[in-house]
Amino acid sequence: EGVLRIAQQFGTLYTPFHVLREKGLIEKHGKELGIDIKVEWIRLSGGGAVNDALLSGSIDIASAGIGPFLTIWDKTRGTAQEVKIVGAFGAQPNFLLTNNPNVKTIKDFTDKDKIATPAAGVSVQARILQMAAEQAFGPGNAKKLDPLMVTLPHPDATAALIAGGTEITTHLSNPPFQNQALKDPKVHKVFSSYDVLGGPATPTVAYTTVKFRQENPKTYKAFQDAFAEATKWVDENKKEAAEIYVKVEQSKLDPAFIAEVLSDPEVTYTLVPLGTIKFADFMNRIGAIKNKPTSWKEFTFEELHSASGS
Amino acid sequence: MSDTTVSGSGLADAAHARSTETVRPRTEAPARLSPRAALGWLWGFTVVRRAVVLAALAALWQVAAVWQSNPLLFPTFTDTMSALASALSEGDLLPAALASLAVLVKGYVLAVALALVLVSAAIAVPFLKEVLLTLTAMFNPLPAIALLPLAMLWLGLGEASLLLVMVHAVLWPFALAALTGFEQVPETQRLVGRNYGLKGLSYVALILIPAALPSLLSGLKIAWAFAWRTLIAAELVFGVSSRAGGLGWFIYRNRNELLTDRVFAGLVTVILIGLAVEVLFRAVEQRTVRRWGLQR
Amino acid sequence: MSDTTVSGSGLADAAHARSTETVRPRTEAPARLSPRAALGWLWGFTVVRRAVVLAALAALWQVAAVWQSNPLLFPTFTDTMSALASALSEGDLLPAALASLAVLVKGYVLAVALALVLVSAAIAVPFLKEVLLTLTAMFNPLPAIALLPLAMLWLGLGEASLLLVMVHAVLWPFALAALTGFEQVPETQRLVGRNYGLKGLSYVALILIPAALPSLLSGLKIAWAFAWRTLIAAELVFGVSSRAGGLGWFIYRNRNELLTDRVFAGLVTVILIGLAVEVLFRAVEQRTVRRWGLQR
Amino acid sequence: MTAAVARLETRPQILPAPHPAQAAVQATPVLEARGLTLDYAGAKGRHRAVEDVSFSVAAGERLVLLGPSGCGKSSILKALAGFLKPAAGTVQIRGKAITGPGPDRIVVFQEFDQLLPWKSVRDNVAFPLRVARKMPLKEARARAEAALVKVGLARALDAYPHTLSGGMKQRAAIARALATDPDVLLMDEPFAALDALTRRTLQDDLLALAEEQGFTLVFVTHAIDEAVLIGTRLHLLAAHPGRTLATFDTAAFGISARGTPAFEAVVRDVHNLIFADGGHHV
Amino acid sequence: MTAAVARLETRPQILPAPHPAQAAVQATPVLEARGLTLDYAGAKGRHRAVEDVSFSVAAGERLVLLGPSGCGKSSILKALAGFLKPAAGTVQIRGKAITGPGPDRIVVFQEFDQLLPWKSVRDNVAFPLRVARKMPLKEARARAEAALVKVGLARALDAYPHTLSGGMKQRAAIARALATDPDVLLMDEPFAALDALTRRTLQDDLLALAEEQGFTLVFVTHAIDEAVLIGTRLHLLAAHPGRTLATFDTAAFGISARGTPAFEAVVRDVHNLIFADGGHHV
Ligand SMILES: Nc1ncnc2c1ncn2[C@@H]1O[C@H](COP(=O)(O)OP(=O)(O)OP(=O)(O)O)[C@@H](O)[C@H]1O
Ligand SMILES: Nc1ncnc2c1ncn2[C@@H]1O[C@H](COP(=O)(O)OP(=O)(O)OP(=O)(O)O)[C@@H](O)[C@H]1O
Ligand SMILES: [Mg+2]
Ligand SMILES: [Mg+2]
Repeated sequence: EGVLRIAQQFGTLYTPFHVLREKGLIEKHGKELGIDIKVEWIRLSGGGAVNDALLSGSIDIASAGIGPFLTIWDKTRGTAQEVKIVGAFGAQPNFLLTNNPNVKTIKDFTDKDKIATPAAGVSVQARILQMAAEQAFGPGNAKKLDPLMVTLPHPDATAALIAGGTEITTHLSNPPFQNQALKDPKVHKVFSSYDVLGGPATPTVAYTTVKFRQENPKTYKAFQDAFAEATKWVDENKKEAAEIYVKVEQSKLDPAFIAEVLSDPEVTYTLVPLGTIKFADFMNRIGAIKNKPTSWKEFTFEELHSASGS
Repeated sequence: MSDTTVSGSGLADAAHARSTETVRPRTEAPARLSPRAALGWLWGFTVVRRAVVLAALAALWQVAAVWQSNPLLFPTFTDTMSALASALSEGDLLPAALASLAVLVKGYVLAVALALVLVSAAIAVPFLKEVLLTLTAMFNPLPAIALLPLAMLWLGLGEASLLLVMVHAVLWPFALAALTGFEQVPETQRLVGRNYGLKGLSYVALILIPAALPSLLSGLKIAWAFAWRTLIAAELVFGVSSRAGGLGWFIYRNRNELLTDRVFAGLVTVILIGLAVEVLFRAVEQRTVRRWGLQR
Repeated sequence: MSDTTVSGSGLADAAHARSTETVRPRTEAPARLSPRAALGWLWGFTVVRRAVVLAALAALWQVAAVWQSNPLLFPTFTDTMSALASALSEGDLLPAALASLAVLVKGYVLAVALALVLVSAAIAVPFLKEVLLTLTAMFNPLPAIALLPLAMLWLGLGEASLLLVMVHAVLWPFALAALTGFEQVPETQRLVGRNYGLKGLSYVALILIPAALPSLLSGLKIAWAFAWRTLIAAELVFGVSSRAGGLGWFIYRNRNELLTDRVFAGLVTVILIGLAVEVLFRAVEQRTVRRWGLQR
Repeated sequence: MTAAVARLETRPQILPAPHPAQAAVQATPVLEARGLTLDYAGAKGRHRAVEDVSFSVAAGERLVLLGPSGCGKSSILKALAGFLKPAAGTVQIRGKAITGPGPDRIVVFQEFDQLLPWKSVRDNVAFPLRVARKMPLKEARARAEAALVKVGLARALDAYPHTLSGGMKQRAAIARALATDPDVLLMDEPFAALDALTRRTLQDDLLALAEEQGFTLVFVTHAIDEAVLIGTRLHLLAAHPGRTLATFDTAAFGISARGTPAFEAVVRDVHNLIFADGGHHV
Repeated sequence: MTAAVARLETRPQILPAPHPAQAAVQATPVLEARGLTLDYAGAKGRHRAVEDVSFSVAAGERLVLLGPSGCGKSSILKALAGFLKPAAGTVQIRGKAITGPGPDRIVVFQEFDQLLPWKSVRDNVAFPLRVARKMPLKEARARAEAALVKVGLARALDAYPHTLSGGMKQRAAIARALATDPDVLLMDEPFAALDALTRRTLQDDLLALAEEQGFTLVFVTHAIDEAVLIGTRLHLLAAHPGRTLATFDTAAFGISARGTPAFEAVVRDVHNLIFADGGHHV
């Protein structure tokens, strides 16, 4: 109790955490519950590193994509290290973008096109593409586009897409990179992850171990409340949230642009996971996880169960 | 080890430590052995000593892992071995390892050849040496990540870029080791070569390379290790279309799926290949620099 | 360059190439200079030659970048310089560079000291040498990623883990270079040390280290470069607790915001530090191994 | 044979080893080799360098090893210094087996690279004083300078070894050994690279120092006149493998004897003994 | 001075350089040094090793450089070999300035480490035959073996240099030089590490070979009798810096002269001349 180590990754997705941090919300909610909480922020990059940090007990709250989360949930289920979702970072779409004018649908790709995703084959983005492939080409064809996939981090892929002149013609992107890329007239959208998952989806979640919640109920509650408050605040104050993001991140990006990203009508701010069960089903079907959850509630903490997630 | 039992100080030390013992036996087993003597005799074989070291490390690993009891982060030795066995039998690991090795050897040979050319030029022309040293000082500390955009622009994705990154990893350190080696060649041997009219390439090949062989071999070993490190890291970040993954990809994929025992199986494969290469280097050293008395 | 103008073959080469020229001037300018002679005189200074090399590289970069005209992937030299200037003036870059340097130096010193201890032990006891060589062969090719889970498990996040990864990066290659250097020390010098009763540490410090200094310096240079490479890569994965990010984080952050000119500014900083360290190494070499005739 | 040769044995008499207690009563020799055999292990098995060589050197004696190139003189010296372990037989110092090198037996090696390249000539000479005699820096340097002036290297005090000529290197090594004020001195062809004049001066200096300090000396040379001059005893060796050929007592010939007819006569005797083996190659 | 000394100049006569056309008419000397001055650049400025030395060696002549340790003998030899560039004056071979080393002038160095450690003794000797004389491997090896047998190294053909004794290394180097059948041979104290017997045999061999092949020789030694025996002319040098002291014509003394009273007399003359400088250190 009283100490909270939070791992945060890079990007506008995590704006609620920026707000949380800047406004001292955890400390505030801690005080309301009668404890002083010392918060430590740790920057990590990549779901693998975040999972390792959580498993080794180096952090208490992890934040990563739904893919890495489901992986660790699958592996720790029923053990002392079992993890569950505390809350999601809102629903945000991932776009498949291309600068190849001939590509209108996913069926138009040829061998000349290379599709960049982070961690080809295993990242959230790669899974989305595989789901799209399954839907387009029929069951069993989930990996049909895998040969076109190449591993490239978002910034490099975005730069390649905008700049042109490389083999990378397509990118399954992420905010704010997709917002940046779409500003370029040469780049257009092929599909959104919302199309694939059949509605809004939360690609990123915050999670912790069941054990931590049991052993630190007050700290956990303070975080949960603060996270909820921050998410709500972001939803209501996008412009100020953008400024906070720029300040905390010491970003060189224009706050107006961040505000634009945050105000995207497709983005909704909610702690409740959306589209996750579909994702989990898919991962189970292709063998990436062994457990098949029957409901999204199986891998989230009770606090969220009253809401209608998916 | 030197093949001279009477190699000066080394022997003197040994004599200090156990002046009553006889010289360590090498090939012929004593006709009749006490159990202790038999152990001593076995101990005389490098293979045996190696095996003991490896077994001790494995035991240490097992104990640490069991004690830590966190299989998702640190699987036991036995778990890793069974994962290795299953990965091998599933035909997953071997092609990955071979794919990596193929790229590795290509990049390594390319970089070493390039380094030798550059260093030879640097030896012949003082100004080029300055250029080489400047380039090395500049580029050697740069992480591969720095080359990514340029490699992509100019070489596209795929093997060419991977090779560029590997050459970058290997070229500079090996060039440094080779240059130092060449510059350490004793003056007299240099003069002998010149005296017989050797110049340019034949001077490098017939005098500098054999005379600097200890430094070159040490540079090759270091370079080999860095080729591996870079390849595995680069396969993750860069240039792998998901079809033809190498060992790095194997490790990364399994790490992403938290199949830690398989991750360690991949790492053990790297270690085993490293040991095999070390045996090779050792054999070369035994036949060259140690035989020639250039290195003890 | 050697400080002996008459250093055997080198001079003979020079004599071949321009037997009518006089020896390159070093300090005093001729009283009266033709423009050509003035250039030749300037050319005699290392600083000038360096500057010319760097300027040439910068020009090359500029031309390539302008021709490529793809600022998101490959900014021009001038853009990078202005980004560097603004990053410096905003007080962004310098703290990051200093933070990285602090960790770097710590890890480097730690690893080098550890390597010297291990190698000294290996030199004294043949069996330990075998152990060291086996360990090096095993661990040297392992990418840092392999250590990550264990580092986190045992040391948590933060500097300790970062140091572990850096020590891993530096320890093995430097140990290899040092071991080779020690084993190359001429037999007679070794015997002289023993004759005066030197043993253990004092033998290593007073005989082996100075005699093997060329190899040690080359090992230190290689190790330095790898410390940088590893640190920058590790800062991304290990991240940073609280605000204090290093140069790796600076690069990563700007890369994520597609500020490629600032990414390159970060890389240029790495390069500049590399050059500064090279100058330092050069000065040490000049005062030691070249002065002693151990290296040309 | 002239009368000047006090004792000449074509085969040395190997005395049975005295009982330890007895030996202690007699003056124990400073250095003693008994049945010394030295092997080098090569790629194709062992190579016998020295076989069954015995001698003993009493305190203050000067034993000269003389023999053809490759007969094992340097190897014997290295065994005495503690660098080589006998394959058979024993080497002892003051009755105790030699188990390793030490500053009680200072060695001048045959090789030119025995100076430490990273030290100036002065510091090279001061080095053993510092590490083996624990002398303060200033005193060691002063002493080094004096020794160097004596061997004619006053101009090269601050030079690094690689800038010296062959003979200068050897002289510096000699100065280094003599400056340590050694108890036992082992010298391997120290004057081989020196011109007649320098050599003569250094021979005189060495003998004067031996008189003065009374150190025990084992000296390797291939110059017969030098051997007769320096040694109180000559130990002649034959090659393949190194065996004892004969020993001579030459204690009678000091500096003053140089060039006397008796001196020349012994030189000629030894010469004839060596050359009697035939003019063929060794 | 005895009559045996044909010419003795306390200062050599430096003749004005002949006009090139004229020189071509006269027999051009094989090697010629005129006003040769050699400097080494050190940390503290230049160090003058040799100053204003002139000599010329005609085809088939054998010039011996004799002088105290550090007087610049090796430096002069290195200048002739093309390794050192004169600070002033010229060195010429057959009338052309020497600009670099080459296999037309085979050198035996003073250092023990001149054998290539990565080659067996046989291959060391065969090496220049292969690279400079372009001989087929088999022939080169056969020739190398013959040369090695001649210097008494028949037992060490397959040994690597680091397993040889000092004298054996030098003999191998001598064999290597002689096997190349050189036109011009530059030898730096080649016999310094050798015992009396071996040295004598090799001196005889060298002279016989010189008769037979008629090579031009520049030979550095510090042994006066060797100088008189080997040389057709002696060039005496003084040190600090190296200057010409005198030249002697000793062509009259061949192998057969060894030990004759006339021979001994010249040796004594040279000895006296050197030692006249005083018994003090150089
Ligand atoms: N390190 C070594 N390894 C193998 N054999 C060696 C080694 N050193 C010497 N030998 C051999 O031992 C024998 C004796 O060598 P040693 O150096 O003792 O001769 P030496 O009498 O000193 O000769 P020299 O007068 O030429 O110096 C030689 O046959 C030589 O080849
Ligand atoms: N590489 C060098 N750098 C600087 N000075 C040198 C170098 N080599 C020789 N010298 C100096 O040049 C002078 C002549 O040396 P050189 O080797 O020619 O003498 P030498 O006549 O061959 O002596 P020795 O008989 O002792 O071999 C000496 O004073 C020496 O210190
Ligand atoms: Mg010897
Ligand atoms: Mg010399």
